Amino acid sequence: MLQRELSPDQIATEKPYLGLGLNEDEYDCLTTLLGRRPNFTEVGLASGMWSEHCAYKYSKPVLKTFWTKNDRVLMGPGEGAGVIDIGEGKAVVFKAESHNHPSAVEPYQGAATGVGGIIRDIFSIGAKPIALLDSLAFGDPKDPHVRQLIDQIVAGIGDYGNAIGIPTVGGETRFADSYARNPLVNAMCVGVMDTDAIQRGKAAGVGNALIYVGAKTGRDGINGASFASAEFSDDEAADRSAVQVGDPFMEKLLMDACLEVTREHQDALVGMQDMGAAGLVSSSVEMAGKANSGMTLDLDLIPQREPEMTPFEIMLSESQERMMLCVKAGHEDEIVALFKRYDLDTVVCGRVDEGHQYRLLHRGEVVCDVPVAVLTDEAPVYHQKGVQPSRLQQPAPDFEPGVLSLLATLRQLLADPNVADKKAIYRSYDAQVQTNTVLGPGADAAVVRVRGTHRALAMTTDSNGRYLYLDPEIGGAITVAESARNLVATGAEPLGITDCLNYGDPTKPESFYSLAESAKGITAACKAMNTPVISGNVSLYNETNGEAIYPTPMIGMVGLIEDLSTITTPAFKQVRELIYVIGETGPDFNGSLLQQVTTGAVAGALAPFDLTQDAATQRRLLAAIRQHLVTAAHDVSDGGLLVALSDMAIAGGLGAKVDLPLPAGWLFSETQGRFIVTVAPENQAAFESAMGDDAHLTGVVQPAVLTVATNDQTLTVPVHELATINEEALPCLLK
Amino acid sequence: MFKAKIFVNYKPSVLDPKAEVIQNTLARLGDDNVQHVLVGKYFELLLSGDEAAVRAQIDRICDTMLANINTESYRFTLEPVSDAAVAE
Amino acid sequence: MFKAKIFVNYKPSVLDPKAEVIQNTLARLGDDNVQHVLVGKYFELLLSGDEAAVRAQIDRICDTMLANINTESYRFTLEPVSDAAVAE
Amino acid sequence: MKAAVLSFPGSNCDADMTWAIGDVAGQAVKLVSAQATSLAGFDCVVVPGGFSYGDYLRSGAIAKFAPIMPALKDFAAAGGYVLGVCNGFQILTEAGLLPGTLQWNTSLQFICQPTPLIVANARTAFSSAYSEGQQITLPIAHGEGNYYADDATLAQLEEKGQVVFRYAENPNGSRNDIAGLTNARGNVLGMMPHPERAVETLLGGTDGLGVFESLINAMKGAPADVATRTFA
Ligand SMILES: Nc1ncnc2c1ncn2[C@@H]1O[C@H](COP(=O)(O)OP(=O)(O)O)[C@@H](O)[C@H]1O
Ligand SMILES: [Mg+2]
Repeated sequence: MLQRELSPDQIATEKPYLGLGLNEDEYDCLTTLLGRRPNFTEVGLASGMWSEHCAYKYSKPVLKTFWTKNDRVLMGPGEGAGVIDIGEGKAVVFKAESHNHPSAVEPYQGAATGVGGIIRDIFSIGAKPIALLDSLAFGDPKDPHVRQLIDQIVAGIGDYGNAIGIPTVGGETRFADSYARNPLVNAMCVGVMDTDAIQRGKAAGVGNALIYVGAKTGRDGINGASFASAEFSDDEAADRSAVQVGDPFMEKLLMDACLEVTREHQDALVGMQDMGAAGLVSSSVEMAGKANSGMTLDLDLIPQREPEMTPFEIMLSESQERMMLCVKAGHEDEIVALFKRYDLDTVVCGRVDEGHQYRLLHRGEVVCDVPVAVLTDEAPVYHQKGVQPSRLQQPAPDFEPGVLSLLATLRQLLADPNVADKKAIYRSYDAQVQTNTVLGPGADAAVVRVRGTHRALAMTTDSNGRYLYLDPEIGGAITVAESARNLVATGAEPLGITDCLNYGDPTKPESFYSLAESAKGITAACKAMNTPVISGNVSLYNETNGEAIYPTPMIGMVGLIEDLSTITTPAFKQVRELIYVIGETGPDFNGSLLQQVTTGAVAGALAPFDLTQDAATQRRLLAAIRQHLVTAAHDVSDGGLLVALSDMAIAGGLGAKVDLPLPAGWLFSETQGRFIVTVAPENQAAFESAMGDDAHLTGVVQPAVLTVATNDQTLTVPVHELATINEEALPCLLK
Repeated sequence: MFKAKIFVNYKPSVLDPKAEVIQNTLARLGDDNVQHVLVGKYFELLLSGDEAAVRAQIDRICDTMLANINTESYRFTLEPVSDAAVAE
Repeated sequence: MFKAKIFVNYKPSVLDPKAEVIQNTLARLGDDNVQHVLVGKYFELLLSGDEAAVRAQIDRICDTMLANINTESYRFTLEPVSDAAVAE
Repeated sequence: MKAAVLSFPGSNCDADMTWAIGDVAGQAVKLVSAQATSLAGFDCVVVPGGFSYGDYLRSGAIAKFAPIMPALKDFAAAGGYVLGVCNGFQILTEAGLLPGTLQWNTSLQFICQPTPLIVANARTAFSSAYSEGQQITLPIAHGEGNYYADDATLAQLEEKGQVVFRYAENPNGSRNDIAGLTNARGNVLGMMPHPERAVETLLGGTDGLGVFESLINAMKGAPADVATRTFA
């Protein structure tokens, strides 16, 4: 795949850069910035650094519109991960990352290295990783290719987290045909640290050392950053050579060693960054860029796994489990000795220079000498114009469910893979290592205790491409609001979000429209929920043969629980407790799971919803939970009220007797802003006065049987029957 | 009836953490004359059918199940075996 | 310099969960002419030294590390290789 | 009780074990690197879970060559109490301190779930705080927990009462539903379920406390059948 060392003039005429993801205008721009024709290595570095993955050239104008700061944010987007103050001297650090393309090509290693990469982002800030979450989207599991993807991707995620010893505490798994050949594999990592130990990825101070540590550099994933930013076609097989392999054992050593450096050698450490997309070049040049420094690296010193690697290959390799540190001159030996104790390859491979040049030496020659800014700040930015897709200009008429059987429909939805119990997936994740997991997979959000404090963190990942397909702005807002509801249901106050923006080709105006519009919805909801965006990641070009996936922003949200005794789960607890529906129910069926399941597609206009009111309801409910007035809580999402009630019944092994004065079909409506909660009878008055008009008393918990009355139908079904349907659906589909 | 002996190995450019750990441990234990370690998988399958069909079948089974074509390559040999040998 | 080719296999009396799963999956996918599956491990080691010493060394490495003698047995072949071949 | 918790490169339940023994059970406990060569001064050694050396060859196969292992073998030979959990169990079998082997789960999948167990022998130093036949629930989290020993070994284990914990619902294919067993002398226990993950109500249960409580009693020289809860 390599075009070895064409001369600058040959590059100008033979244009090998086109195969590296740079177009002619970008090449010309590079030539202008340098005032000369770039050599082969320099072209390679620019192709990596100017890719969407590193430079966000299409998404930057959109990302700029995000709301990123409130009084709790200690560090926003721009570093490895964002940081939020959680009190008692501690901060939470989190970020999510997509590995869609690598996972489509090599599902096991693609997913594994996605997890490995996001973990490095967290400990590069100096935080101890305490939890992982994933967000997966697949096609129809009846398709054998999809089943194989699920199998391998789930194994890749599990094996990495299990081995390194970070619990995978939650996530989500969605199914829709649009992901059949382009699965979504997003991973999120959450860490905790002391607020006064935040580390940044910078290389400052002339003469200070650059230290390479970790795995040797091989010819794997070369130019992965520009590859990840390119779209698929079915004959991708040719590209399947230099797959990156994850080594969680190596990463555990690296993580423990780096945390020891940040804990015990703060005086020596200037900055630290992991080598992710565009490997050595991006980590080093970004560190120089953030400190406005110059830098020289000697490539002959870089530990190499294969002989005869070219500068291009060394700099753009995406070999995993590597970190770059900047260490004060004179402290090199102490840091190198520390890493050696962990049996890690460690070398001083360069120095911070005066000026602003980025210089690379290889076998006595200068193979790159460019201003740092050319690779960082001067990367092109494109201001695309969006065009509303035709399906949104004239939406189909509203979907009416018509006459349906409550029981048959409930069964159908409980067996749908989107609602089915996901134990078959998350059972292969160690959810408890580190012994802090209060709520693992199975609740609305995971809850992890923070050692050394009286607090816990709640966390969730959510996405819903169906809604965005119908309306990116409203859909974007729904995704954020639903995440917040998931946290509130456990008793947590939402703190902030990270995101993975999974979209199609941004050069297509219709795709770009979805990206830009959904950012508006996300921003509006973030403000309403008081959850700034502190980190995130963009994955564009999610297309197969020209067809884009549903626009799918994945929201990872973290919340704070200040009193461990207020942690709440969805399970019904006790017979005779009162059941309330919180929020209003309307005929909102466009984009619903019911529509998807009964018609095989989604269509129609998405109903707007009132973010302010949703946020107010959430605040009131959270206050009630914190006053111990609520014994169980669950948000109403996919499948509507009856599915949510069934979830609570199945989880608690108890039934319910409820009276919902609505048309039967409305029990599957997906109106936003709703919860179901239970309240002990003695707290009825206190709860009702806390919730005001939001709360509708609808029934009581009873043993074993779900009994539902509506305007036009009734339902009586043993809970164990529902449990069996829900539990057996996915294992059966995945067989 | 044929016996297929199938070898699945990592492609040379792919990092193999298993081999690394084994070689490092051997060196630490004094077996430092071991200069290279390759860790592969070995399968034996007994299959009935005619030879050309069986060859094609094994290729398919390797491509889809026994080997990960992204990171591994495979080779195999096929020997006829008598049914008596099979029963043993 | 020698190249040792080492095969580690389950003893016949031990049920191997991996082999079971592969055979069942093959049968389910229609490859029901596959009558037996053996899943083994294959190692290649490059070692310097004289032949008798290398043989004894490999026996020791297999007995203590590469094979689990409770459930597995091993066999190996040894071929001399030129140092040139090693460098390749 | 003064316990050593061994830490191999790749161990990842070492801190959890230290927390359970030290912070929850209130005992003296120290993390000891597998690079160390002495276990002098400890009453009890715990080999915790994780993926020692990546578990890349077979689980436990490389760990048995760690520098600490001769000291561990001496410690066990002298009658010292050794508890191996999960990867620790795998290491103890690989090192020959316990009979048998842990193979891949029959599903070939890693399984993490709360798992009901039956206490098969409550007369050991590791199980005296339970009663015989008692059902407890402990989390499992392993890919290779399928216990195998040949028929003769199995018969001997059963005859001598070396099986301490059995799965009430076998999750991994273990022969005779074995979840935990001791050596013939009774001073080394290996178990796949994680008692250190079941010591706090907040995290879903305290059924694992009995293992530590039993050890503390054994250390005191208390008769094995005394099952008083000394902490909660
Ligand atoms: N891929 C996954 N990894 C880990 N946990 C998962 C995964 N998929 C689903 N879960 C868990 O299953 C439960 C139900 O998921 P989901 O139906 O998406 O919940 P909700 O609708 O409340 O967001 C959650 O607790 C979630 O953490
Ligand atoms: Mg929920």
